[in-house]
Parts: sequence; structure tokens; C-alpha cells
Amino acid sequence: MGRSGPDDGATLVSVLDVDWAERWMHTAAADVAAARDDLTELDRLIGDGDHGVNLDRGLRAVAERLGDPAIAPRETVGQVLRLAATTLMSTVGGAAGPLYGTALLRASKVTDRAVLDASGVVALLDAALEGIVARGKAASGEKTMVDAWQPAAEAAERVAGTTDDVGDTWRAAADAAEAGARATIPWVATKGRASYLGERSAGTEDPGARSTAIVLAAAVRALQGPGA
Amino acid sequence: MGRSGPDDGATLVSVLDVDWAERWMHTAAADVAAARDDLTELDRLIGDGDHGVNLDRGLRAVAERLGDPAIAPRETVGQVLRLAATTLMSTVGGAAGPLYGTALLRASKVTDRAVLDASGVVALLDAALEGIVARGKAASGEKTMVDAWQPAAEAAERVAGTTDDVGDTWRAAADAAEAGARATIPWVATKGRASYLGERSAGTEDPGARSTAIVLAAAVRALQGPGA
Amino acid sequence: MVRVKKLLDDPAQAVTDSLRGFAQAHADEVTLHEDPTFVVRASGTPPGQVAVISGGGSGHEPLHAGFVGAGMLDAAVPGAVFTSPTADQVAAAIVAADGGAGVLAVVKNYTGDVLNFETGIELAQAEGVEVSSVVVNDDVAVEDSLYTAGRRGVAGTLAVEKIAGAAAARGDDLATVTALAERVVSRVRSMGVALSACTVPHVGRPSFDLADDEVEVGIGIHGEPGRHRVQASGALDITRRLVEPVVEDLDLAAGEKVLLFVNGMGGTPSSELYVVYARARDLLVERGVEVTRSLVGSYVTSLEMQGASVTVLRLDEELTALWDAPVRTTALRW
Amino acid sequence: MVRVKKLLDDPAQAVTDSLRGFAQAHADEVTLHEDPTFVVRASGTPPGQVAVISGGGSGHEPLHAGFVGAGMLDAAVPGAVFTSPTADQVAAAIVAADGGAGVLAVVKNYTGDVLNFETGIELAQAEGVEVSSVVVNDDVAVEDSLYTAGRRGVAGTLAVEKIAGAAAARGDDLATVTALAERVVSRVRSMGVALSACTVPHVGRPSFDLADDEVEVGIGIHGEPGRHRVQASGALDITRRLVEPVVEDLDLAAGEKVLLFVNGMGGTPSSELYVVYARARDLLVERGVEVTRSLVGSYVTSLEMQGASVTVLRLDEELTALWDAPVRTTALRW
Ligand SMILES: Nc1ncnc2c1ncn2[C@@H]1O[C@H](COP(=O)(O)OP(=O)(O)O)[C@@H](O)[C@H]1O
Ligand SMILES: Nc1ncnc2c1ncn2[C@@H]1O[C@H](COP(=O)(O)OP(=O)(O)O)[C@@H](O)[C@H]1O
Ligand SMILES: [Mg+2]
Ligand SMILES: [Mg+2]
Ligand SMILES: [Mg+2]
Ligand SMILES: [Mg+2]
Repeated sequence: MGRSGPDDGATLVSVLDVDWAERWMHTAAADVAAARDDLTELDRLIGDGDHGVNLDRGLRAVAERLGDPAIAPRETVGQVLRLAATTLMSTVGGAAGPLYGTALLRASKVTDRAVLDASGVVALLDAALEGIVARGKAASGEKTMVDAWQPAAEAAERVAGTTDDVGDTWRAAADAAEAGARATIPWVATKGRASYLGERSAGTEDPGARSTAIVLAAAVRALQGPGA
Repeated sequence: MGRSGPDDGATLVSVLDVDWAERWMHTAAADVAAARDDLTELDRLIGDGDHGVNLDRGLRAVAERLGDPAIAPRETVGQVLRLAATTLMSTVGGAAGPLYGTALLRASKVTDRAVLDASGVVALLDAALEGIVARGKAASGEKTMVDAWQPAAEAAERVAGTTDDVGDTWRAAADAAEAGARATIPWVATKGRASYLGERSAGTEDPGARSTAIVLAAAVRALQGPGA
Repeated sequence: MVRVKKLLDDPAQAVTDSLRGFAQAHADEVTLHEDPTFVVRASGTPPGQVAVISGGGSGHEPLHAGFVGAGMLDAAVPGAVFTSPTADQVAAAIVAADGGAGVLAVVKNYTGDVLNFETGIELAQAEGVEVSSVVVNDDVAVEDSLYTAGRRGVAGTLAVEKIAGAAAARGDDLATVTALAERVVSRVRSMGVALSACTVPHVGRPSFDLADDEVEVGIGIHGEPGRHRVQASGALDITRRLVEPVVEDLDLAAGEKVLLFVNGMGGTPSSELYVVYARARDLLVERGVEVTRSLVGSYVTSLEMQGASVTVLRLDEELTALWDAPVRTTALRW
Repeated sequence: MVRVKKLLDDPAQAVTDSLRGFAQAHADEVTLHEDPTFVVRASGTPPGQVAVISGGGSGHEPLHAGFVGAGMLDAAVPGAVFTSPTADQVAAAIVAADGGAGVLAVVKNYTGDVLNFETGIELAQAEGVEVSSVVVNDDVAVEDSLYTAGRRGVAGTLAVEKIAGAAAARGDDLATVTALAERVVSRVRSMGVALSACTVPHVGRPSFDLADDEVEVGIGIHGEPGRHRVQASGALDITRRLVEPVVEDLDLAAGEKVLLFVNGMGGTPSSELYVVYARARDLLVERGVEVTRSLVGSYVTSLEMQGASVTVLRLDEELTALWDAPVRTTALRW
């Protein structure tokens, strides 16, 4: 959270508008592409070695479809997230496809505005988390992406209203997701493919929690305009 | 041929009787068993990696059947060789089975005596060589077992009658087989499985020529009684 | 990412390339639909007959597309390698396969498969198709519990598809076909072993690392590591490690009749599978269990993984008759 | 000798163990005879029908025992791994398979096979059985010459056995069945590639050593090294190296109809074989050759070797009809 202090290099107050939402998705696509082999390696160790490739394929498609303005209206943040959600659902497959897809679909329903305020960020993250839990039925501590989304939503809730910059809410969320993902390392998985390994799943970070940390950090990276 | 000189450790004059013929087969079985993996390795390099195992399986069966006196009469050298021939034919398979089998079968037909003299050795080797050529249709120089049997037969012919010890004839044959086998190393095979490799067959000794050298050396080792 | 030595071109296109070859080679029997990807019977589901469909990640061939044909599946939905298909693929396949009498979806128990099939089924139902589903979870290597993802679906899936398909072919309605599929699920158990790992084309390195003298017991079919490693030993010892947990989980008693299915993981010669079969059969016979039906072959695979699984299905008369019923697919026919 | 990681017990017993499992699993279809070892149809050769038999070293499964059944082989004679059977096995199988109308022996062109079959045939003839033989030599990787062992028999053997078996099943006499088999031999050509070597159980190490980025072109089916090594490249490039020599040797012209058979060497997933099939088909179509029949699968293998071969058979109407004729064996059925 050091990044949200008054000395922070970011001097602009963040604006969570449609452009930001599009930048978020493009940044997430680029960051997941860069992390693809690392994510796949985590999944190779405790899963079936496809998480990086799966998510990369999906976010690549999201970026491509966002590039074509004819595909869907982009008047609200929610419309951008809906396009991303349906694209992920039809290109990713596996567990991550429906989970990320549902997360963004639910998030899109509570973000049908041109600009989000801090409570909008909280609503977005809450809806996403609820979507993932509704689909995957994992509780926190089961070594899944829930363990990144849930602390993120909780941190946003805590920070929202305590600062004027909506960016701070996102930064808190992203930092919490990062910490949450790391916390999964020593755990034994009880949901998802890693659970088949039992005790042998301990010692490796959950790939979905890691990708969540990357995707939420991308929302922060997208704050300060295309050049950030 | 140094081994056939007057200073030779073998002081007994060799007797090529039925006992010798049985000892020959037992010695050959033991020597091929010891060389099994080497023969297989040669065949792995330029064939299909089974020559050692094939011949070992066959000679083991020969030794076993010789151990059972009820199986066939053993009044002549030929009878021993016939038992060996039919056993090899029904247990070895591959190219080596019919080739060795035919060699010994033809040899058995010209050795239907209780004791062989030097001309008997020549007849044995000539008949064996003829059998192999009749079956396999290889000429000398094609990198097959012919390249060990043929010099052996020729050497026996040369030496027979020049010495009183029939053992000398065998020693000459065995030494020639040894040299013949080694000579195959640089050659390119044009018969047998090694021929499929074309130029790449050069540089490896022919497995069948090597096993022939071992089997003919066993006839010498069998000369001086069971303890030799 | 290393370029792996496989008979493939662009790894991202490998599934599509392979499915196109499959559809060309078997044009009389199957038709490939692209965008979204699924495979149906060339002649379609006979009107008025319940359709049986299945799907899942690719890399398990011939499962599932190889089982499309008379007496087994009406459609198969292949995902990327080891990745369940997407919901829209599932929905499109259901709609295409429906012959007017409803569709049974056979789903292997993996989070991804379950989620995508759930959504796909909802989408198809919204288009007016009657759909039911069964979830196959025959892998006894995984502990079953309410609090976990539960057991995986592995080679036993073949038995569910064969028997459900036979029931549909003889004219059973959707409820009956579904109930028979459930009956198979409740009576089929499997356990697998890997002698070597497999390499997912886009990953470029083996899915796990195994020493020369180790085998991995309790593997699934996604190149995932198993529950434990043991020193490689002979077929008898390894087969015992597969048969015993299966028999115990099924609680098989002397006198019971079973189907014994020895499945290869893709890179194992059939000669070895028959040795495992002989050993497994002996172990069952020792317990007084009667092997009345048998299947041996590489049907539910994990790319080029070396290894095998043993599946036992507790038979009754009806299941036996449905197993015996004619089947004409590219991979299974009698 | 290293203990190899295989699903086998005593390597010396592996062939027998496997055949016993095979015979148990398919007791309705085949019967195993031991001492000497051969496999016959459970129902025997129909009286008055020409019998077709084949055999060779083990390790190529399902060839040949997997092709015993109605419409294909009446008996198969398995030797040790990669070692032709002995003459007395051959003789016994011929005598057992004879249905009174004579026996055709399909022999792959290897010195060992030819020699043992020659002798076995003589022995059977001495017992009064009418026997003819054909020698299959479809492997274009090997130069054919009067002064060499000639070309090897590889995957094309399947086509000879299928078509001769169909001719026998429709009632053709021995001369006709033999002539048809010869016709197939004269029209079928193959070429193979290995991505990895195989390990003969009793040898305990790979039959050749291949770097991670090399493939061996022109391999046979005995784990023997091929004619040359090339850098591993994609399926298209590799397939081209197989198809071109085959097409050239057959001198195929535009408008001709062929059977395209893509065969796996044992350790290759069928998904890869279908990619090779798609590429090979494209290459043939480019030359105006019409692929009217197809077969894709691991039928003529080299233990667990990874790789594939492409076989092309120039068809005519009669050969097409015989190819299409029903076949019911454990490994091939339609
Ligand atoms: N039930 C679940 N609830 C939440 N997240 C889950 C669940 N199951 C799996 N996941 C997440 O999905 C990730 C794996 O995604 P991916 O590899 O793309 O799919 P698959 O497991 O089908 O191969 C896991 O690392 C985990 O974070
Ligand atoms: N036509 C032939 N004439 C003579 N010897 C031959 C011929 N073909 C093969 N051989 C011999 O047989 C040996 C191989 O025997 P083996 O490995 O047991 O049989 P296979 O080649 O059937 O595997 C070769 O090394 C060679 O000496
Ligand atoms: Mg995964
Ligand atoms: Mg050999
Ligand atoms: Mg997956
Ligand atoms: Mg051999």
C-alpha cells in the first residue's frame, strides 16, 4: 500500500471510465501474455499445465474484440466487462473460463455506469467474488483464485471512503490479491485439480490466484493512461 | 595359429569323439551365454538387437536336451550335431536359427562316425558352409556369418594332413573364423538386416560372424576334456 | 517454450488439424462442425431417439470423438488439450444432436468440465431442448469427500457412454437412459499408473518428472502427477496396486460378474496391456470374481503417456446386454 | 542388462504372458496354441475355405494375431520380440489352419522370416497341405536390388492380409487368393519415421540414440535405425518426406485412386496420426491422386516407438471391394 501514499508518483487523480476499463483489459492481456509460461509452469506442477495458455488465449481474444468498435457498444464500464466476460466464456474453457467469465459478467451488472466511484469498485469486486463462489463453490483457504479475489474485495471495502482517489481503492485491492496469492503457497488444495495431489499440492502457488493478482494489478497499471 | 605349435600346452593328442561333440555344444552354450550382451549390442547397432538372446536361447535348449540321454542316441558325432541342429531350428527363430540349424544339420550328415579325423573336420565345416550359403544365398564379403565360416572351412582344408593332431585343424579353423569376423568391421552389409543401414553398417562387426567365431573357438576349447 | 518433437505443426492449431484429419478419414461416419467445434454422427441422431453426448479436453483420444456413431455417442465436444470445452460449444453440440427425444450429457468430474457443461446445458435448455446429465467420477485414486472436488472421471467414462448409447439405440426414453448411465457410474471404478509423463504441445516439457526406476501410481488422464511414487517393479506388482483399491472401493464379493477393462494411456504397446489384463484377471479370479466381459486397448489416453489403468464395472444382466449391443464408432465396434 | 520400465514381468516370458492375456480377453474370437506357439480363429477355418496365415517377430501388435478372425487371417505365428518364429511353429500353424482348400502364407521380407517360413512350408507340404506364399516388401526406404536382402515388409502387410482374407472369405481358390495377394504386394508402398526409439525388453536400452531435435527417417518396424537423420520439424515437412518417396516409387498419376493408411509405431497418440493423415491427404490431392479409402491407427508397430508410417495402395475396383468386405478381428473390424 506504500504506492498509495502522498509521495506517490501518480499525480493525476484516477478516473475509472470506459477508457480505463478498456485499458484494464488490454493491460491484463499483455501482462498475462508475459506471465503465460510462469502460470503454465505453476499449473504443470500442481494441475494440468494449461492455465497460462488458457487465459492468454482468452484475453488475447478479448483484446482483439475490444479493438473492433462494431462488436458492441462501449458506453459504460459494464458494457466493456460484459464483452470481456462473454469472450472469456467462449474461448478459455477449463475451470478458469467460466470462473473469470462469471466474475466479469456479475461485475458488469453492477457497473452499468460511464464512470465508477470507490463504492463502484467495491461493488465490482464483490460481484466478481460472488460470481466465482456461486460457480466454483470454494471457500477461502481451499487454495483457489478465491484466495486472491476475496482479500481484494475486503481490502477495497476497507479503503473505499478513506481516500479521495478511487485509484487507492484499486491499489489496496491489487496489493491484497498479491498477498493472498502468495499466501496460497504452503496450503494443501481441496478444490480444483490441485486437490487431486493432496499433500503434494503444498509448496506451489495456486495458478488461478496468481493470475488474479496479475489481472487486478493490471487494473491499477491501467489507471494512469495508455502510456503508464 | 601360434597355438598349434609344438610348444603348445595341449600335450594330449585331440580326439574328436562323441564326448568331444557334446562338450563342444556345452562349451558353445556357455561361451555364447557369456557373450550374449555383447552379441546383442552388435546387433542393436546394425540390426534389431536380438542375436545374442536368440542364440543363447537356442544353445541353452541344446545343452538342456543333451543333458537328457533319453532324447536321442549319441553313438556318432553326427547324432549329436543333428540333435543340436533340430533344437536350434525350433528354438532360435530369426535368421540365425535356420542358418545355424542348417549348418549343423548338413554337418551332421557327413559326420555319422564315432570319431572324426582331420578330413572329417574339413567335411564338417564344408557341409556347414554349404548349408548356410544354400539357405542365405550370401557370398563372402556381404558382411554375414559366411565371412567367418568360409575362411574357417578354407583354413581347415589347408591345415588338414599337415599335422598329426586333428586339433590343429580345428585351431586353424577357429583362428580363421576369428580373423574373418574382425574383417567384417569396416564393411558395408549387403545381406541380412544390417544391409538396411547401407553405409551406416560400416564400423560394426557382424553379429553372426562374431558368434560363429565364438562357436568355432568353443570346438577348440572342448578338445582337452571337460576341465579345459 | 521449447519446440517439442511431435507430429504436429502449430501447437495452437493441433486440435483443429487433428479433428480435420479425423473427419476426412471417417467422412462416412462423422461430421466435424467448426466455430464452435463439435463432432456429430454423419447420419445425425435418428429422429425420436435420445441423443447421448459427451466432451472434454482433447488429448484423450479416441475419447470422445472416436465414440461418435451408432450405439454410442451422437456428438462429442472437444476442448483444447486437457482443457474442457467452452459452454457455447456444449450448447451448440446439444442443440445439433437433439433428435427430438432429449439429450443426455455425460460429463467427467472436473471443475472445468462441470462448470462449462452446466452453463452449456442451461443455454441449450433455453432453446427448448430437454437435457439431463450424469457426472462420471470413477477414479479411486482420489479421495471422495463432500468438501473436495471429488473423484475424477477417467476410463470408466467409456462404459457409461457405451451403455447409455446402447440404451438410447434400443429406444429408451431420456429418464431411462439417464438412470442407466447413473447405474453405470455407481458401479464403475478405475485406477491408473504412469511409467512416463506426457508433454502438452504448448507446454513443451513433460507434465511431471519421473526417475528411471519410478512409476507414478494414482495418475489421472491429464498428465497430472499421481498420489505417490513407487519403485518400478513388474506387471504383477503394479497391477496389484491398481486392482486392489478398485476391488475394495467396489466391495466386490465372490461370485460377482464384472467387466474388466485395461486401458492404455497412449504410449503403451498393446502387448503390455494384455500382460496387465492377464494379471488383473488372475487377481480377480483369486477373489472369486468372474470376468465375463473384457476390453483391452488405449481408449482413454493422456497424449503419449506410458502407463495403464484398470477399470472394473460390476455387471448385471441388463448392463451386460447393453454392453454387448452393437456399436459402430470409429474406435469401438462390434 | 538393465531392468526396463515396462508393464511386464520376466522378459523371457513376456510374449507368452501377453498372448495368454490376449487369448483370455478374446476367447470368443481366438484360440492360443502353445508348444509350438500360434493363434487360430476360435471357430476354425470354415471347411472348404482357403486359409490365410501370417506371422513374424512379436512387438508389432496388433499385427498379426490381432488380425485373426473372419475375413482376414486364419492363423498367426508370433516369434520372440523382433525375431521370426521358427519353422516348426509355422508348419504347425499351417496344418492347424488348413480348411481343406489350402493355405496362403503371407511373409514379410526379412531373411529370418523368409527362411523359417520356407522350411515351415516344406514341412507342412510334406504332411499333405497345399501351401502357397507371398513375400511382402513394401518399404521404399530400402533400396531394392537383386544383390541385397531387398525391401522390408512393413505396414503394407496389413493390406495384403485384409485383401487376401476377403478373397478367401468370398470363396476364391488358393491360386486366386495368392494372385490377389501378389497384386496388392505389387501396388503397395510404405515409408516410416521415428521420433524416438523403442526398447526391446531383454536388451534394456533403446534400439538407437536420437537427439532431442532429431528424427530418424526410413525406419523399419524392428527398432532398427533408419537411412538418415534430419532435424525434427513439423508434421507437414515430415509427412512430405514419407509421401514423396512412396508416390515416386508407385509412379502415381493424377486421377488414380488410392488407399491412404497412416500407421502409428506404437507410442504415438492417434491425434498426431490424424494430423499426418490430413497432411498426407493434402499432398496426394495436390498431385491429383484421389484418396478413396483411409485407415488411421497403430496397427503395425514397433513396441513403444514414437513415429508413423505412410502406406499407399493403388486401388482398382476389385481391390476396393475386397478392402470394403466385412472383417471381424480383434483389431480391425467393419
Ligand atoms: N472450485 C473452484 N473455485 C474457484 N477457483 C477454482 C476452482 N477450481 C479451480 N479453480 C481455479 O482455477 C485454476 C485452474 O484454472 P485452469 O488451469 O485454467 O483450469 P483447469 O483446472 O480446468 O485446467 C486454479 O488454479 C484455481 O485457482
Ligand atoms: N542371408 C544371410 N546369409 C548368411 N548369414 C546371414 C544372412 N542374413 C543374416 N545373416 C546372419 O544372421 C545374423 C543375424 O542373426 P539374428 O540377429 O539372430 O537374426 P535376425 O536378423 O532375424 O534378427 C547376421 O549378423 C548375419 O551374420
Ligand atoms: Mg489447468
Ligand atoms: Mg537380429
Ligand atoms: Mg485444464
Ligand atoms: Mg531379429
